[in-house]
Amino acid sequence: MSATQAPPALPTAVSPGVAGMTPEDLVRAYRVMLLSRATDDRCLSLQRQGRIGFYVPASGQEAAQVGAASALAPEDWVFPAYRELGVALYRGVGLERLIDQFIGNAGDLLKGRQMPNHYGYRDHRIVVASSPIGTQITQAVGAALAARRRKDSLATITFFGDGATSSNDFHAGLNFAGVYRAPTIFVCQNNQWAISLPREKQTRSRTLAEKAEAYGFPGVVVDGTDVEAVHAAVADARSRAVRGEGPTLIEAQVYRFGPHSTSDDPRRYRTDAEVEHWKASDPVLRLRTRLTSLGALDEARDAALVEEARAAVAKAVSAAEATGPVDPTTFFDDVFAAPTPQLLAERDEFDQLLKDGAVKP
Amino acid sequence: MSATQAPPALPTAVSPGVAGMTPEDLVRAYRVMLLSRATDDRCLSLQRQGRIGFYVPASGQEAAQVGAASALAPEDWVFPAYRELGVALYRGVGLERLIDQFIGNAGDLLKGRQMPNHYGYRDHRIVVASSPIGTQITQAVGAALAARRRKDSLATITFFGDGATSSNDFHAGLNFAGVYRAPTIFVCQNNQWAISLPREKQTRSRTLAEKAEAYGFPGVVVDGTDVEAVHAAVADARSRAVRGEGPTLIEAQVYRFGPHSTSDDPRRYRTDAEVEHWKASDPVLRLRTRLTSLGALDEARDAALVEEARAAVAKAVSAAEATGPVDPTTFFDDVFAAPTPQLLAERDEFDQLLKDGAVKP
Amino acid sequence: MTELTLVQAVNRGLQQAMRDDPDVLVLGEDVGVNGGVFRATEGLLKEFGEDRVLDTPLSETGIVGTAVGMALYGLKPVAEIQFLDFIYPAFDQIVSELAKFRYRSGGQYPCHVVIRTPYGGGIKGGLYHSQSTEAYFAHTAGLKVVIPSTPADAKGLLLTAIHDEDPVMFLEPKRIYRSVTGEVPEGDHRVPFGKARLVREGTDVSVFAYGAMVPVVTDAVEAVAKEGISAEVIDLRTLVPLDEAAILASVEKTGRAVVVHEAARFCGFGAELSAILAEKAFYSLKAPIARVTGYDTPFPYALENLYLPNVERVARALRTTVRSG
Amino acid sequence: MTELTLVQAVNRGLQQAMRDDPDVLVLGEDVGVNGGVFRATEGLLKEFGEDRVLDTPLSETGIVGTAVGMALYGLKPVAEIQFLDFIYPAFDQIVSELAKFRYRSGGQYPCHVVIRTPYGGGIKGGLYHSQSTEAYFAHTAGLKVVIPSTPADAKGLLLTAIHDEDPVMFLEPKRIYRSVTGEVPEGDHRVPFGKARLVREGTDVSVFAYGAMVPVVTDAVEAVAKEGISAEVIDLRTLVPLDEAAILASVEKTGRAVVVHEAARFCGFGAELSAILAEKAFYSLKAPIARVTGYDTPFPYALENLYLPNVERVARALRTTVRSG
Ligand SMILES: Cc1ncc(C[n+]2csc(CCOP(=O)(O)OP(=O)(O)O)c2C)c(N)n1
Ligand SMILES: Cc1ncc(C[n+]2csc(CCOP(=O)(O)OP(=O)(O)O)c2C)c(N)n1
Ligand SMILES: [Mg+2]
Ligand SMILES: [Mg+2]
Repeated sequence: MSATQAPPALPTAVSPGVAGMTPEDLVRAYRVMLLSRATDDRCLSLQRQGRIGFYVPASGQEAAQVGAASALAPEDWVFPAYRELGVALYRGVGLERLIDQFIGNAGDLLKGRQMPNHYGYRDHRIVVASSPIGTQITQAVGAALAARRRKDSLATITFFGDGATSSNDFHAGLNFAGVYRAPTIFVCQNNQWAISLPREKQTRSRTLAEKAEAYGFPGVVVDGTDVEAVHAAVADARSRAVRGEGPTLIEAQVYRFGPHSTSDDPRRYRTDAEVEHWKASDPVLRLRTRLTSLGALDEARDAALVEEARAAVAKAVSAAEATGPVDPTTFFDDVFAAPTPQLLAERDEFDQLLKDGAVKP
Repeated sequence: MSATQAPPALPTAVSPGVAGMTPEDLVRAYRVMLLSRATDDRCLSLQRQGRIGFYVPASGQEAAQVGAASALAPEDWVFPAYRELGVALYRGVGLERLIDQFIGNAGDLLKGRQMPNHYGYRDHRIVVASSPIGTQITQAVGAALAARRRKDSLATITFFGDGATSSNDFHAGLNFAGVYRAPTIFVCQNNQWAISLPREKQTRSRTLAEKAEAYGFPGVVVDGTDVEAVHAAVADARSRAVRGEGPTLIEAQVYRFGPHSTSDDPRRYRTDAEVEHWKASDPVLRLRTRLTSLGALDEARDAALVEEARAAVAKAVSAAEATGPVDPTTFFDDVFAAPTPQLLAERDEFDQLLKDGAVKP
Repeated sequence: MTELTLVQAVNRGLQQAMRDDPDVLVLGEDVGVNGGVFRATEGLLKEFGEDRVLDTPLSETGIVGTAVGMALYGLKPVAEIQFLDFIYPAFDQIVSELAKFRYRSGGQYPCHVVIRTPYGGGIKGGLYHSQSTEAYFAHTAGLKVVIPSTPADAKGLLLTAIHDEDPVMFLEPKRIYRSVTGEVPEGDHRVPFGKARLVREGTDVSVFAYGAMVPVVTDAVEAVAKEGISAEVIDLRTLVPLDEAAILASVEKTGRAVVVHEAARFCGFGAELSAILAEKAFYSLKAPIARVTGYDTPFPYALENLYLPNVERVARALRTTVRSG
Repeated sequence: MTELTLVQAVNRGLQQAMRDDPDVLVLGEDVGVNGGVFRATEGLLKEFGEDRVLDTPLSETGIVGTAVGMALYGLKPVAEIQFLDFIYPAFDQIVSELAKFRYRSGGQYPCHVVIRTPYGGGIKGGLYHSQSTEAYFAHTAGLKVVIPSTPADAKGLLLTAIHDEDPVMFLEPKRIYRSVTGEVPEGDHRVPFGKARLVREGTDVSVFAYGAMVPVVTDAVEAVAKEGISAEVIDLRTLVPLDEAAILASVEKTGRAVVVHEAARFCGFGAELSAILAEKAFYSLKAPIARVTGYDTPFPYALENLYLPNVERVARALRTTVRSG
């Protein structure tokens, strides 16, 4: 499939035994998707204004993320890449906490150590993201095997992009998952681009989902702009996983509406027409239409929800910007459980420099 | 398939357009296979006697190796693992040259730098092997692309084991080959074991050949104990490659009769019965039977050929053992095209130690 | 001569080499249509075509493994790794294969690949867009390691690298990709390997640096000059081969040494410089050898200015070293 | 106490840890049915079952990535890499992930994996079954690096490693896996990290070594003792954390230092020791610091005895160092 063409008709992976989403579920999902979109819009402008340093937008991929998150149990472990805002929000990570991370301030649980979007929250069973592509994939398999060894009935889920299917960890992770029948759900958000490389130059396989066959387990393609379709596919994969039937690869076909990150200029490699084409299946609009047709939403309520999201973002940003900077004395913490003598000596040197004003944050 | 069971009935990949092997071709292949087997037998005993340090036998895999080599053109480049004795012999690498390498003596073109079996001969377009599993696979793709850029009409071929299908380079190499339609032939000698790990614990895919689908090109399974079947599959893959139709993965099903290497004790992980079972399809015996049925071989001629091989090995071993040790003054050569000042200083130190007898080879 | 930024100089170097030698080609992630995420390969696809400018799938294993195969065949591939932090999927190909091909084949198979990659901090890149791990490569026999600090050197060392016969790790200080500009000679400008650059002469102390630390050191030296300290600044340019003669000569003259790099201290490249001096210039040394470096922590995001050696840290080390002994 | 070889001591350490703590498990290539290619995991599959002794597919990326995930969940995986030379496919997981999890998560996600792997030369292993690249790991913030040289330490340091809270690279000197035997305490014997072992007291010169070089150094020191040279031998045991106090105290006493390792010299671990001494023991030093190391070439097969430091090379360095200054 060329990224410049329409997405193909997709076999949606709904399996009969899996409960669908109720209208209430869909409204909940919609609110999270609105919040995700509003966060993107605001953060892109914060970045342009120099108020945060960098940003990775999720717009266009909200249904895939929220649909997947809504099919999980709270005890499931999530191994994200860097673009899964919808998952974090759905699992209840506070928006202010996230903005704290984007700023890297004193409220940031990660102590200002990582670039924006590279977060993780143990309380929400979201493992902390890193930049190297694909590395979370094998880790998700390891955690799944550990859970099984502990007799914890849960699944692990990992998110990654179309580009990540070329990574070493994709190959190793899916192979180990196949061999050990790990209770892991692999969600590939195929957003058609890995920075400037279109999907069809990433690999010559017909779909990304079919790569699962090389590891002896099923792969399914799902319309990632349809929150219910994604929910169903993930719910199905999850029940297979916890029943001991092994892993599943889900390819959610989506499109990245914005730049790869705020460092990227997508007009260098793709046309506006292509973007417009895909915006016709904007997942937020699709869900709005669906909710309206279900009678669960009207224009007034929708406007209120949109405003609710905007206001929540504005509030979180204000609060986060009012929070002080990260404390430099945390600099040497967490390299090890306890600092080594070498680190203590470096810390002394560092403290002196700070005290003398020879270095400034 | 369990390594303890019979191999399945295999779809043999003979394509109509490809010329088969004439009786003369088969006799040539047979002689190389006998020579390979005789080398194995002799070297295993040389190793037991401490006359060489280590050895990796190829027994059981001769038809796969010779069948593949016989389908190549001299200008094709070979990227082997460490077990492809049959390929080296078929391409005319002198036996004495090989034994020189096993000993690491003054006749060794590699200057005694590598363990036995890790050879390579530029004149024969055999790239020098290394131990890390799989690394030759991406390299074969790179060379193929380079040849295409130079407009050289040839293919590259790379050999690797069932275990190597789990390596990073398998994934990257096959993916790049698919994307760029590289003229590369991937030959996986599935000998059922990666040291002590049986094939079915290496990966859960039904066959190894089908992994090619994940990269968008064909994979075929071939009976690797049948020299003609392998020849046909490789010849077919080669013509596709040079016609610009891209890569092929060939899974040659074989069995390793001996230990993984002389450091290995296979009785720790597999039964004698399994070995015996597979010996029924000993590739040397199969070809003997075939040649006999073609009228190209009788008992007397066969005995003569066996003796010819034995004698050739004996001669090469004697010559190689009479060759002096590798020259220590070569120690610092070939780190770079020309030694750096640091290396020159180390060489001075080294020369002094040698001169003083403070170090001995 | 043209006034260029460092990244423009890299770009001109690539263009020059590709114009002069049809065997030179470029491969990596986003190097073609996008012109590289730092624009180092801008314009190359248009001028030289898909055949010589390969946008690759997302696999550093594949990029380097493919480049190795191309080099074995006789081409001169220049592989771009988008950030040094992302080179590790290719580490096996680099240390096990690329570095050892010539040696392990007894000289039959030279393998000349240039791996270009931006490295270092100062761009608010956090843990994974900031690291300086040149010591890994300098410790690996068979690799040359080059780090330019000026636009002219960026072009001149890159052209030397591309026409060299050995594998070269070409580390580009991304922090000064655009902040540093300078005159760059036109044409096939070459700067030899193994010749350090004397940035500034001095008599009291020798300072050794490379890459993005060179401007920091220069500023620090200017600052302490006002206090009467005369520091000699040497830009190493190539860590392998190292210009040991220049290093030893300088310390024999000054008797004091400060080593500056942004990489973590423990087992960093500065340790090797100290070790060489402690062995071969021992009798000239009048004071302890100081190291001003990054700390032995992962690279932090919000506090990166506390991690990186700055002018004041270097100046303090210069003062202490000159006053000691 | 039982008399064991070094590899047997490793085996007993694993067994002990697995008996004491159900969270401990072992994974790697050929570790189960085959008991490990060096038999370090012999008997474990039988005693603890497939659930805790995982024979893995041939992927170091998979082994370490899986172990990292297990550790995040709370288990204590001990991953075996068959030879240190084959660790590079896992290098990204080690340096980018394992080493940085605790830091990058602000302490939320500790990640305690022990990676055991045989390293070093002396078994006629050529380029790829002989290397000593401990410096790569020592340079990586967030990793502890442990190298035992006796059976008792092998067990004691391994048990400390398994019950530590940080990632540990546990490098086993395969050359002395069977050639060295010694008394090994029964039970949960622990040897603390960061405490060097004083192998032999001396007054004229300090020798620092670890792993398979310790017996070589001991022999050399005995040889020169006959010539009246009194050398102090310190076995570092853990490179990270390093017992800097012991190192400095020794050199403050002797005034002279020789560093021995089989790894390549340039940017090897010895450079860090030299640098520490040149900075912190400068005024005690009476002679240049000597390094006796492998050379900056790939590791050769037929000529490995010329590559590895031997008794005579160490003895010569001791003589020169004691006579200098
Ligand atoms: C190992 C590695 N190589 C390169 C990069 C630089 N990089 C960051 S994101 C990206 C593209 C990722 O594409 P995909 O997996 O499709 O995810 P998406 O960004 O589209 O969500 C690249 C090449 C990286 N982070 N890690
Ligand atoms: C990266 C790497 N990991 C581990 C090893 C150790 N090792 C050597 S051969 C081997 C098994 C290879 O199996 P396979 O690919 O099936 O080839 P075969 O030996 O059966 O021909 C292993 C694990 C290695 N050489 N390289
Ligand atoms: Mg993508
Ligand atoms: Mg095999």
